[in-house]
Amino acid sequence: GGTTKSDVARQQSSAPSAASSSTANPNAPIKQGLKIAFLPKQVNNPYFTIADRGGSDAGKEFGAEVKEVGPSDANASSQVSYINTLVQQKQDAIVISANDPNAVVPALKQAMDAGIKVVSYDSDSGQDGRHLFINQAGAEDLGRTEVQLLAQQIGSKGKIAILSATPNATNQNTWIDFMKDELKKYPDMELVKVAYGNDDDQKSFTETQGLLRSYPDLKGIISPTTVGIAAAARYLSSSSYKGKVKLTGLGTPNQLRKFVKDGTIDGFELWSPGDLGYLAGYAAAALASGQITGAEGEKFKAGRLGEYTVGAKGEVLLGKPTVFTKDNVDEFDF
Amino acid sequence: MCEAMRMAVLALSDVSKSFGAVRALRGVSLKLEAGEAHALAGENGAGKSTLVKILSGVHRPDTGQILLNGSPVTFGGPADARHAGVAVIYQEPTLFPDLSIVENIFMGRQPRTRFGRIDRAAMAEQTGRLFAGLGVELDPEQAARGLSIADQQLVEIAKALSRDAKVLIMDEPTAALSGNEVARLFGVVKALREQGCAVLFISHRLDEIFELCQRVTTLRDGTPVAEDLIADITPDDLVRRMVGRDLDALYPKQDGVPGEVALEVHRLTREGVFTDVSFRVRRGEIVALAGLVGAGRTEVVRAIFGIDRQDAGWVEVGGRRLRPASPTAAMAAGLALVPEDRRQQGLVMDLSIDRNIALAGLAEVRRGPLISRAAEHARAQDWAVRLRLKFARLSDPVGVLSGGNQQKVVLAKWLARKPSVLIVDEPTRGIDVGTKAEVHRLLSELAVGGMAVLMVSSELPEVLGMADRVLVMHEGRLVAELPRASATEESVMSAATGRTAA
Amino acid sequence: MTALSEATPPGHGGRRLFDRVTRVRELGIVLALAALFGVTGAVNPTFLSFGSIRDILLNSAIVAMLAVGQTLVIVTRNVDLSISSIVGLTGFGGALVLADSPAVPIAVVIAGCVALGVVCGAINGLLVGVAKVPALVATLGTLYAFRGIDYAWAGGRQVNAADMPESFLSLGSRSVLGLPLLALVALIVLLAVGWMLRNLRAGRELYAIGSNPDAAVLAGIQVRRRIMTAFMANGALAGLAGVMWAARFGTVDATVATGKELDVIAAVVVGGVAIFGGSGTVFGAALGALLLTGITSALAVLRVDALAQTAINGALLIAAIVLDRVLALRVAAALRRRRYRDAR
Amino acid sequence: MLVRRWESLILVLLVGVCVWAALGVDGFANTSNVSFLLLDTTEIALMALTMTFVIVAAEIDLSVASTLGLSCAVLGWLWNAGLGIELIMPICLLVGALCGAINGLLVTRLGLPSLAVTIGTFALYRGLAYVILGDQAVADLPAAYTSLATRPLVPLGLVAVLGVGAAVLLHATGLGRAVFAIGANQEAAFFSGIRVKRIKFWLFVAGGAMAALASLVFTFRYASARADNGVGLELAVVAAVLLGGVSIFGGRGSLPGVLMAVVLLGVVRNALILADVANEVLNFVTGLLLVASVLAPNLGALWRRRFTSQQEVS
Ligand SMILES: Nc1ncnc2c1ncn2[C@@H]1O[C@H](COP(=O)(O)OP(=O)(O)OP(=O)(O)O)[C@@H](O)[C@H]1O
Ligand SMILES: Nc1ncnc2c1ncn2[C@@H]1O[C@H](COP(=O)(O)OP(=O)(O)OP(=O)(O)O)[C@@H](O)[C@H]1O
Ligand SMILES: [Mg+2]
Ligand SMILES: [Mg+2]
Repeated sequence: GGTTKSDVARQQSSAPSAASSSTANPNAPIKQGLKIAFLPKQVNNPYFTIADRGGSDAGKEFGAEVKEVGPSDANASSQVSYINTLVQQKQDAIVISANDPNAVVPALKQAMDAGIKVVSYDSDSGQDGRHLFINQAGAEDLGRTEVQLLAQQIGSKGKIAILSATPNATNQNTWIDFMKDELKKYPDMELVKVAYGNDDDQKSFTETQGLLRSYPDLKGIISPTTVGIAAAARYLSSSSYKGKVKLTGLGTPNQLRKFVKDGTIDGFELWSPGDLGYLAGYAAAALASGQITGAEGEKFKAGRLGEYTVGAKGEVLLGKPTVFTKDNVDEFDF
Repeated sequence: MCEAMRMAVLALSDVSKSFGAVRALRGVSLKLEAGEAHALAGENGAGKSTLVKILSGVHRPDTGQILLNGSPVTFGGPADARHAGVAVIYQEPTLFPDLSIVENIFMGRQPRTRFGRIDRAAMAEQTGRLFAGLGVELDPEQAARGLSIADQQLVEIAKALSRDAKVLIMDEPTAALSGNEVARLFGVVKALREQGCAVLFISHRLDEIFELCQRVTTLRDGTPVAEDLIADITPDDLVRRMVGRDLDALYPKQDGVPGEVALEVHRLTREGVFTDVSFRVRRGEIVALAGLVGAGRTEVVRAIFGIDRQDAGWVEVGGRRLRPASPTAAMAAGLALVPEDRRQQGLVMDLSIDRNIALAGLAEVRRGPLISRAAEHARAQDWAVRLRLKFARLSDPVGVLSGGNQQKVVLAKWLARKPSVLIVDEPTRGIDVGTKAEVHRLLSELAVGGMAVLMVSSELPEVLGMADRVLVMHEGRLVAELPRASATEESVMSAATGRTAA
Repeated sequence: MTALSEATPPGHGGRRLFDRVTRVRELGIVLALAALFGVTGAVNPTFLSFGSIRDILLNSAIVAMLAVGQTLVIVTRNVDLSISSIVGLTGFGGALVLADSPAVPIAVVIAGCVALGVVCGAINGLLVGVAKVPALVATLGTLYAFRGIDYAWAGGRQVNAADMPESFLSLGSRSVLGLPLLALVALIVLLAVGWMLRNLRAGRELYAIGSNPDAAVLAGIQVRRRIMTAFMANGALAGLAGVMWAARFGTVDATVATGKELDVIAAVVVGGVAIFGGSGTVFGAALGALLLTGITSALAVLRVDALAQTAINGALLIAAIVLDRVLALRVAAALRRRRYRDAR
Repeated sequence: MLVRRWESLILVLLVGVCVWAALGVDGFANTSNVSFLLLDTTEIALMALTMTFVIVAAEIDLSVASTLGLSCAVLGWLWNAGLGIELIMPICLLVGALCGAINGLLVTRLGLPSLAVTIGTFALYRGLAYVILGDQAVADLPAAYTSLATRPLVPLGLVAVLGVGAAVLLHATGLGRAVFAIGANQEAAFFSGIRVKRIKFWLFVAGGAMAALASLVFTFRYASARADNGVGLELAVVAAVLLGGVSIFGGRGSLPGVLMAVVLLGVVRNALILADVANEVLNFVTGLLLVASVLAPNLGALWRRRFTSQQEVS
């Protein structure tokens, strides 16, 4: 007896969905002195450091006070206490990359009730816990292009594996689903295993080794996580598999420059994390200034990046990721 | 001998030492001379061990000086005293349980080869010689863990003797030993003394003082009361100096009437330790379990009380079989065991005196589900007075008590339960003569009052003075049962050494 | 166990048995290792290939070195939880210096990292040895504190392989005499520390301190100094491990080695080092490290479901401790029975 | 005596920090913030209660956070399977107790050191959580419960009731006495007829069950059941217990001290975050607090020793 899953489902379907009642004024100027807080998954993580720096660059442009706060462990629950303190501090907007999309929702809802605008970036929170999601690249796009990249490199043929972060990483799991789907188009490519390096150097190393040992005829590895791809590249470059097993995925040019040049990696992709933060900063300011409310079709200007349109479910797409190869990798510094 | 000419190797001059409110030593002077064995006598808590610890650099005196060869020195720690040629046997063994006996003996001063490497061969060879001299039959490579108290004491002795010390200090080295080992120890110590070593000896066994020493200093409540040449005084004089009054009979044995069987041990065996041990103890009876060190007496009483699991046989209390390996069941049946190692097994050093006494009877100091502090306190107060415990406050941790007073706390803890069968393992180890008589009277009274008492003791006079019957063990077997009338030093010793079959 | 039941001349039975028992402790791990390699090799022969063995040695080198250092501390009845933070600090610091000041010779950087490790160890040693803060508390504190310094220093920066000189990175993968350099370094450290622990007074005194701290004072051992030394040596090894980490992984940021302290302690414990001090060898600890990294590698190779790996890892860890314990109990029982037979 | 002094030290520190934060930190002294910060300590406080018993008994349990994770995973899995939440909750408590029982059995029956055992089960239980729930996150939990858990009165009431109960149990009953005795000298406790193994076993069981209870609070509070719930919480719990004056060697400590330490840590964190102190400083301060709290009394002793020039050997 008692309350079961189906009870809850029934209740929810009958409950009216809360709609934002306020209206947007596209011509409102961006308010001065806005207080915007970036809450990344983890501070001291180089990726987020770059992204949040993009955010504070944006802040400087429109005269806002931008700060970065957050836990040092990428922990689902530790973000919640930060959200609560941000509410106490009466920030105008919170820009968050959620460790656990569900766990942060109740706290974010309270923040929204307190009049704080919430933008998620990089990793979305539950839809009713934010006004906008700045999507670095369509999950579908990323998943499919990575498979396509690898397919080019190995001639669309052979066994491949994926080296992901933790089994619970939401982003990674969505991308992997699209990769699997895209792979249906390549009948000669076989995904033999999804390994998890837990975003830990040592574990990623060991997992890469394990993949190569247990599948001696492996042709390629996709690692859609920066820690994983760096570890895998490092291992491959010092092993006899260098150049024979192709590696692609998501990484920063600085991290992988050496490996692109020495032939370990032919190509990999990533969006610009700085631009992501920059855009999120503008989106937050636009919300806080009343230019937009987060409804589909609204438009706002994001400084040097130009104009963006809010898509379905409050998503704003940053743009297509850049593919980095030997030829262009030196043009980037992040 | 002219006083002025006495040249002390190590001396204390007007030393005082307090621990908080407790004044352990007051204005003590003492001279240890080359070639002389000096005894230190005094009741429990008189300050003997404190004095030892000052001489060995563990404590620093509050006032007064230590003189080495006539000139003042400061010992910053035990290492300094050691460098000055002072070897110490502490009252409580201080072994490293994980290390082998050899390593224990040489720790901190292992012989080394030229490259600084430890010379194991030299260590083994020296240990062999030492053990031969002391008649110790332990395997030097064995780990010290699990050694009986007596064996630990022997290792401590070997450790101190191996040092070629100028001063040898022994704080109750014989408390756990039986006659044989004591004789051997004295042989070695006498030889050392004759070679010019100064000896400080502490014991509550007066006969030992009179056998080994030339001079005795008596402490009472931390104050020196007398210094005598042994030749000038009698044991009774010494007792009077220590206690401040004359003592009654040392073994105040009252004759009780044995009642029904309270404890029956039936063919108890624990492989490798003791075999086929059967005996009975009746109400109103004191039965002594005698034997040489290592005969297995402690192991037998441990198994009876359920500390160790027996491999065969059983124990009955009041006609009912005990569940094996359960001290709780044994206690419920009315058994009590005063263990031989009070520090490890008898007491929780960090807990206060009253809590230690209540520990074996937590169910008896309750009001409803909660512990009553008042009941706990009353229980402790009662027994502290009866056993003449020397303490500052009942809420002090038991660890600050002197050795003998700690032993009294263990006794109090078990007597407070009013057991029907009391097992005491070396009940008077480290207890001063005055209290010893007290404990003996108490045991005797309890027996007369209908308690069954099983006493393990390595002190032959105690065994002969107290027991209604003597059971003798040899190498894990019961070899003789001697009624009080026929129990003599000779008969017990010959059984204990295995010379006669039962 | 069969080796134990063969007849030994009476009188010396106890002693020989004792020798054997001590050897059996490490033997248990060796057996476990053999089983691990045997089973995994049977399922997937490539696990036993030269390259694979080389990888496993490389993987375990850093943990093994940390385990050796940790053993020094644990035998004194202390523990150092802060090593992962020391590795993080020195690993990131070393990499940063290499990246920002290419003029500094690599040898100087390595020495600097070791020195930094020694300083961290000395702080622990002061807290534990002199100020008498329980080691678990003190090093739990410095675990947070050192990592805090590391974060502050890094400020979110990452040092990448491209930023560091190739000659440094190659230290992480180069082989000398067929053995990976890092494994060789770990082996030399292991042998040296093992020898010192067994044959030097200082080494034996560490065991004495762990076995009975009070008695160690009475025996005139310089307890404070020895504890300081143990922590500093451990810090030095952690510092060395930090540079090794940077050379091996190439990409380092402030989070390097987070949480590795439990792995290291697990290795030490599996290696038969008593957690309450006084007994155990560095060889056991190093074997423990090898076993644990071996298990991780084997699970990866055996195509075990990724989600189940953590659980299996934990189960195997417990199995190893239990096995070790059961062996020890049986040996003790055999010892008692033997005494019984001798007595008859 | 030491314990008394310790508690007052922590209390003084706690009051001091609160006064400083109330005066100097914007947004600290208002009910919603205080209830947030107290709410945030709920799970740690719950687990610290039983951890105190375990550490006083001279053992340790590093697997509590993993037990919490496993219990969350079981909850999510059963919920997905369609079971009623009122039925799932007792099952979770049972699972937690079972985890504790495994720890307890390994420690008491095989005589293994608990540090080693619980490092093993730390990995095992977390691993099982992943096996059970995999990479799923279960979030559609009944609102009745999730809102209950975010209302400060309910979780805090739970902590208060259990806290008082635990304090009475530890400080005023025979069981508590026995636990202290076991921690201070296990052999002497055994010789006194205390059932050392049995008591230790049940302490571990209670620790596991309490972790499961904490997992329920956690799950409902965050409305999210995942296999990685509560990662790393064990160190926070141990740190709080140690800061509360419990001796890591057993035999010493007090529950009020521990609860005050839990709150102290929570207040310090909250105030520093509110004051926009960087995360690295936060870590540093946590570590410093831990060391300093033990160091302070010790330094006093060191100082005194300098002057009375005596070296104690206990
Ligand atoms: N570390 C300490 N702290 C507080 N008091 C102490 C300490 N050590 C000894 N005392 C107290 O000092 C007094 C002398 O103790 P000491 O151990 O010297 O007696 P003793 O003569 O050796 O007695 P025994 O014959 O029982 O061994 C006792 O009252 C004891 O309680
Ligand atoms: N826990 C133990 N582990 C291993 N051996 C032990 C243990 N306890 C005692 N022994 C050994 O068992 C033998 C019997 O010891 P036990 O203590 O029973 O003798 P005892 O007759 O009581 O002598 P005493 O009490 O006078 O030392 C001794 O050789 C002792 O070294
Ligand atoms: Mg004494
Ligand atoms: Mg005995």
